[in-house]
Amino acid sequence: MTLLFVALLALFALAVVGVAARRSPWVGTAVYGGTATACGLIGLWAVGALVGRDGAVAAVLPIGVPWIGVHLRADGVSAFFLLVVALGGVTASLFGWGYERAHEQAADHSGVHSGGESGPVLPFFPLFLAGMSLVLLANDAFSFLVSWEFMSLTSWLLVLSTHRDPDTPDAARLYLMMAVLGTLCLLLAFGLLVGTGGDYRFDAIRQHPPEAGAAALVVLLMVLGAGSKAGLVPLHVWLPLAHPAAPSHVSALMSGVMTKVAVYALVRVLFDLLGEPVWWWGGALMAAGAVTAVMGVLYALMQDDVKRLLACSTIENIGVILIALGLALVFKASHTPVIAALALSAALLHVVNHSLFKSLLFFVAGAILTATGTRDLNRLGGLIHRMPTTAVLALIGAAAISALPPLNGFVGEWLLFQAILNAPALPEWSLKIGIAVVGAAVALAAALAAACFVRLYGIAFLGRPRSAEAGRAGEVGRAMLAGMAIPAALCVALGVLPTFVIRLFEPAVRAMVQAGPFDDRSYQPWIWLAPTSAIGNSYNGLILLGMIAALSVALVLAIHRWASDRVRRSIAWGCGHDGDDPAALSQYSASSFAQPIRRAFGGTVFNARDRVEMPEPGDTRPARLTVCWTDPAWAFLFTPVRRAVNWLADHADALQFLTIRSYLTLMFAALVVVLTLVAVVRS
Amino acid sequence: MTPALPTMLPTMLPIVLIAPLVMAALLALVPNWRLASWLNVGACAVTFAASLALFTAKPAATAMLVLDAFNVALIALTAFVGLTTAIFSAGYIGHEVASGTLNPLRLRFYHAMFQAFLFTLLLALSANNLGVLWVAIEGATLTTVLMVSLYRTAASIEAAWKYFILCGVGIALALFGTILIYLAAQPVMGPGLAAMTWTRLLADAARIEPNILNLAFVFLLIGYGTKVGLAPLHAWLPDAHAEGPTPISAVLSGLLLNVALYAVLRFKMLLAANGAALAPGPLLMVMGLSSLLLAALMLYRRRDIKRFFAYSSIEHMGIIAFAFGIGGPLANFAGLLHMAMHSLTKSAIFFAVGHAVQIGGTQRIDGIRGLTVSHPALGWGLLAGVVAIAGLPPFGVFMSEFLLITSTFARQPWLGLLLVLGIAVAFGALVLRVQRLCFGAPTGGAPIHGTLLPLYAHLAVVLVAGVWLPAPLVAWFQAVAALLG
Amino acid sequence: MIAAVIHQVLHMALVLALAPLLTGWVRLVKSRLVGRRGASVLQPYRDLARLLRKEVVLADNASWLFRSVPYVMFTAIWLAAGLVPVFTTDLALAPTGDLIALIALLGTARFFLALAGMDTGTSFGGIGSSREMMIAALAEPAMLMVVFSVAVLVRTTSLAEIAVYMMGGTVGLRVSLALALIALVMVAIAENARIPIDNPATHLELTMVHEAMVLEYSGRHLALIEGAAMLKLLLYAAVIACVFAPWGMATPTQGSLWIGLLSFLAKLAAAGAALALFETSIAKMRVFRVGEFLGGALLLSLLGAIFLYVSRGV
Amino acid sequence: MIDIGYDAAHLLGALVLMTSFALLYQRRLFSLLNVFTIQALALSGAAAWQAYAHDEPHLYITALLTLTLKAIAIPVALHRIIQRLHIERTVEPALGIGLTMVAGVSLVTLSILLVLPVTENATALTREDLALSLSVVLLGLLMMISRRNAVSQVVGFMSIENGLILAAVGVAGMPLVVEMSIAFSVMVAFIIFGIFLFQIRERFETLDVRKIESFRGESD
Repeated sequence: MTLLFVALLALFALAVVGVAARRSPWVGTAVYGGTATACGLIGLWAVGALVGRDGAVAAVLPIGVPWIGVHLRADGVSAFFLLVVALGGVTASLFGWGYERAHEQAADHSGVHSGGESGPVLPFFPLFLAGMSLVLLANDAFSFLVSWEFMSLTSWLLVLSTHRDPDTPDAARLYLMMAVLGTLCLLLAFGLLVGTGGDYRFDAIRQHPPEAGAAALVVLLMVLGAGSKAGLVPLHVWLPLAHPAAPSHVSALMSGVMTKVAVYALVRVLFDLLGEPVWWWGGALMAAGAVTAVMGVLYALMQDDVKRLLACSTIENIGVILIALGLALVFKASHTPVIAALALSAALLHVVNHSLFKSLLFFVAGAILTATGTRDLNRLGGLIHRMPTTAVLALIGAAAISALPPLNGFVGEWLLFQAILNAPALPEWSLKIGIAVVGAAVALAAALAAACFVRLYGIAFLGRPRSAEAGRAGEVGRAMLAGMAIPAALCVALGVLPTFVIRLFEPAVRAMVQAGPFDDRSYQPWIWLAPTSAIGNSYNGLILLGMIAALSVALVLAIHRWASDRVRRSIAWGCGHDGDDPAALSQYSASSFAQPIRRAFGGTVFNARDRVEMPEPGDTRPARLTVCWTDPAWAFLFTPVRRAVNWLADHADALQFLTIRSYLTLMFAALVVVLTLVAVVRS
Repeated sequence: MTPALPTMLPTMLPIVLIAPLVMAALLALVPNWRLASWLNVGACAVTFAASLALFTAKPAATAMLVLDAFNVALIALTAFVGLTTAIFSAGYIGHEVASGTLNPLRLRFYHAMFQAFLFTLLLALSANNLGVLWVAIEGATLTTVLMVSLYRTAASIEAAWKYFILCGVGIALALFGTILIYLAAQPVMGPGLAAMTWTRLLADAARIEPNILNLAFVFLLIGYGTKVGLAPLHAWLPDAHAEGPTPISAVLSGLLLNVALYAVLRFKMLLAANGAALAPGPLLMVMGLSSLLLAALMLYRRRDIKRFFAYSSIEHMGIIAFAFGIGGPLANFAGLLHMAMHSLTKSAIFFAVGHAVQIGGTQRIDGIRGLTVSHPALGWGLLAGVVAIAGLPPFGVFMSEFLLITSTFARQPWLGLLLVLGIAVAFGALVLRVQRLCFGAPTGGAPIHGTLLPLYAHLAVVLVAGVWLPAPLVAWFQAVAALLG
Repeated sequence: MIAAVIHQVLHMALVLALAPLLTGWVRLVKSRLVGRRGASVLQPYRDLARLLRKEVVLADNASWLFRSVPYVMFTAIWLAAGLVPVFTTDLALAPTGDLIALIALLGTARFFLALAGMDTGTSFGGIGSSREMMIAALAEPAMLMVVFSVAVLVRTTSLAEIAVYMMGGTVGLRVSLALALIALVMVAIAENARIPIDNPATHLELTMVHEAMVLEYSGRHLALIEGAAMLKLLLYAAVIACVFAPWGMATPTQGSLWIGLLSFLAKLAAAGAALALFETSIAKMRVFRVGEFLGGALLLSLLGAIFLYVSRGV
Repeated sequence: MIDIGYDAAHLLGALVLMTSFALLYQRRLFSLLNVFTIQALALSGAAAWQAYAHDEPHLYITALLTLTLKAIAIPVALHRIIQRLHIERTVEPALGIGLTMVAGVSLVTLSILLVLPVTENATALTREDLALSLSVVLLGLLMMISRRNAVSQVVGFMSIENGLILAAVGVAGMPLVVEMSIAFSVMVAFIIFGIFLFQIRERFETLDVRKIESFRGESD
């Protein structure tokens, strides 16, 4: 634990450095380097804790709520999530260092002073990481919520570092608002968990779990509270706005890591603090997850902004994780802990997977932004020629998030399906049938995600440049590439050797569902992923990768040996276009790529409409296609709420402009009413 | 028949009270405003030092004065905010004189009134006699009315007039309540001072006629509640905050509201100790919630920055009143903590707002933008203040709101929901405004007059309190929380 | 173990060898059904050979991705085909991946092909890619739901285990299996770009899906892609045969390889004939009606999964 | 002795209450001031009678203060202000006179309802006194909110204070502190009112509160 404390204190100290030395040229290097080191230490500690399996370690600090103190405890779950945070922290620091330097240089070149352009990132970056780590360590309600809110606060400030962008203030405001609403829900939930005694320790809550009604309410509030942070539909609206608004390495942390902290909150409360679960908790979680997964990916398909698209895709992945959590809960409630362990393993594996490839993809978005200055898909294109290394790494990320074997995304999906296929073991009919539907939703989301990332990669990296900036782009610096390469390598490694990771976080799973995913197997060959439950199901990423590599190489050699190997370059055939239109307007754009899917799904869900403005024959103006769609979450939830508050505020405002006599009348009325009440109550 | 009460406190309490009183008289005679402003600081420093010395004393109560767990922290808090406000004021009036808004004669009056106001507040806090308490609060009203109208602008006169009329009526009602308390206590305790003395009343509370206590509490709540700024009695508060000098806004929000609430709480203790009287909790809860919800909504349409934060004070007074209304050791503790934290935070915000208004040359929120860019120290200070008042960690308000919300929801879910709703609505408005104030393209580049030390001193205290509370303070608050029922 | 490896190698070679034959067979039957004589069943072999000999004409701005996709795609589909037992369930690669992995491998192939379609920056590639991904978005879940129905019955997703179980004959006729079969056939039609979803013979721009994506390919690259498409057709036929009609297949403990092989050839012939019959008797639908067709498949497969519980409390 | 004491106190208290009602239906400023003078006189009498009946000499001071300040000084000063500032001599009621009277009667009923059941231990005199003073306070408030004219609001405010004094003198042994504070507050109140009246005159050319209120706090 000492190592952990040192690392956390270092993060706080780095924030101070970031403030105190903000003028000095080496401060970026110091803060990002320090943060990477501290996160590395945290990660090492977490791995040590998971490998050592020496149970939970705890500490009490004499601060916080006076009669409670701050309780910290790290068990398997905490250690696992700490590892996720640390991984994200290391890569984001590395990438962020390069990213900020690149942006400073760009600002120096263009003659605009960077200091006036954006707000500070350095002090809040380590604090954000520290906040997330503390959430994972907290072992009493107060420290949990303080850290939770601190995490929101620092990330809000990080979003606001781009406050000169026209979109940022609204995004930041919505973000903080939703974050605080979520925290208030969590406050209420913990209020119920703690009861009236004021003993905020998790240990005390564990000993006295609430009775059924209160527990149900806690579940609801947790889903709302943690869900709003994770991006549960329809509470996701802030996410596609706020995540992209932050600098890219922060976006990566927010999307890749912070949403996982919300998942941790759900795991901690639903699996640990609430005691024995009831089956419908999991059912509700799965239903919410299914809606979130499908809606999230549909949102992503509608976006033209690279980072916004990635943020929407985060919503989808959170949905998948929630489905897995729900399954685990359902199986735990039905006393089949081994299958629950399988589902929970799927959830946790997807947590680490998503944190990896989403960080990677946000870094890619940052690299694109650095190289081209735009995030608009419709202004990109052809980057594979100008940013070759980034393009390879981005391809790994896109393939991984599309759940393609032999990468890591597929392993998570595979495990999840293995758990889903065990639905017949459940006693509840509604669940059996419901899980089939949820399975369809997962499959749909996965397939749509593949479409979404074909679109992202195809539009941004392939084809011809759609703007001069995209045509001039160049490869980004080494630090940024390294920041991208680490998660990309891990994506491959996890896909090929998933068993290692699943074994690594087995203590976490065991702590939550009291079983491991491989418990029924007496013998577990190390490279085969063959969990419990069904006969013969197994998967081997290593052999798959080996076979693909071997067959491909054999194929290439064979064809080049025995068939033709001549190549001639020519212009692409463009149906009469000579392939020389400089604006590359004849290419498919981001909107046109999404059109078939928009036609198939968007019409009902988003009320999406394509409007074509076709000029008269002879008119030389180009035809225009405009796509308009409405977000149901806004249309049916947030806009009405906003209108209601505005309406009330407008009407309450009359009270500011009354005459003194009217105010006296109010006072008099209050007095008379209260006196009458007293008279009535007494008689 | 009554044991003789010691007539003198062998402590620093007299110094705490006498220093401002003497200085009030003295400052009325000092023509040099620069000297006066530093004398003002000096006097406050003496008062604050003396108030710190009170921590170690355990004096018995006299007929007029008392020092107990309830008021000792509040006295120190008042003296501290008085000191920091005096420091802030020194820089603030420098700018006002430079811009020709105030002349030396008015400043003489201002400084004298400042000390007189502090005296009345400290007297009210340390009073052991209902009459003295009432006189002190009346005095506080009068001095602040005069200071609110200091600028002699049409708006400030109107605000002061509104303030005076509403609080005048309120104070009259409070006096009626005080008389009723005496009326209830007199048959039990006999005529004379004893029936108006806190410590005695509290000791004999169980024997006092509960029906008159009820009646009395209604008048006291409406009366002093007007000064607390509880809806629907709050109308004076936003205007008085907005139109007076900013140091006065800081002490109004930071101190006067607290002292008025302190008075209400003293009487609530009496009712709690009586046992047979109607529980005043529901009344406080209703007024607290309505203040919270109303102020939260009002925040959205405010264009004047000081009025905006004045409504935020109403909101927080609502939260505090609600906390004491729902009662119980946790909620009462939260309420006391919130009182202290709000006092420090809100006055810090007003310090920052004072500087921001002087820089921008306007009180309109639209006219102030991008403070973190143009004046980083001020902008981040203001941001930290608003973040703190919005109830975000790691500041102290978070801890009190945490304790309050968690304990409320377990007991009264619906009330907990309303409370959370109000906080959320208010939060929306706060974020909306603070982002515009602190971020975006800056509007003003004028330098800051005076030091930001008071702002950061308050923020530091609030920050520390958010993560660590000293044990004696906790013990005091817990003792009072138990008494409040 | 050694036997399994030998079987696997044989199996891989067999599917590679048979794939063009199946395509040729389908074309021949189609021709005969519409009254043409049609080309020989061996014509696809000749086509591929010719393409392999030709030079590749690459678009100016084609990237390395464009050039490597044919190999990746072919490998992925070949590997996927290697996972489906055709004449014996005793395959070395069987535990490497199950039905889900198979679907994902096909997804990988599609993913890269769609990317390749966008690489040259022409509008046709984009049309093809976007439509292909839309079709896949519905076809893939439908296929997974079929897997779900089958797996719930059999308690496994391993194709070898499914085949063994189905041969056991304890399953009997089931509504859900029928629904799943229909859904799977619909998916197979869509995935292999057959009528009514797509027309493998057309090059009419506005209706193309698969052909639009590969429009820029030529020479050996095109040969690989065509070969992969043929493999995919064979693969689907094999999957349907393996799950719904595994009879005759050898297992590690019993059955003859020769019988397995012969029965597989017979099944292929039947499947090809059925496909040809179906294609000639139906018209191609508009691209945007494809969603309804596949949505129907998805619903059918979901219904199949739900019917499982109705017909017998599994 | 006690009966007489009771009756006299009752009588004087009732007179104060009656004048409160009378204040409510005055339409002219000067007659308003006259009625207020009568109220102050009655109050002063009540205080003096209590001082005599209960042998509490300090109440004589209260009586004297009330007499000099409220019965003489303030009415005279207000007269002069009205004349000097050429204030409209008629009072514009915000609430109809009839309605005001109905409200007044309801308030008195409420006071009696509140006081009668609750003071079983107190003497009858105290109870009476309390009911009366509560009514006077509430009627004073009613007066303040039912008039638009600043002078009548001042009168209403002072009528509340009269109710307070009536209550204070009715309770046996109330320490002097309170009366002093009342006197103090009345004096200060008057001074401040005076300042305001002048400044309001300076700024708004009228004493009508409505005009002041048209100036809104939220300028934009």
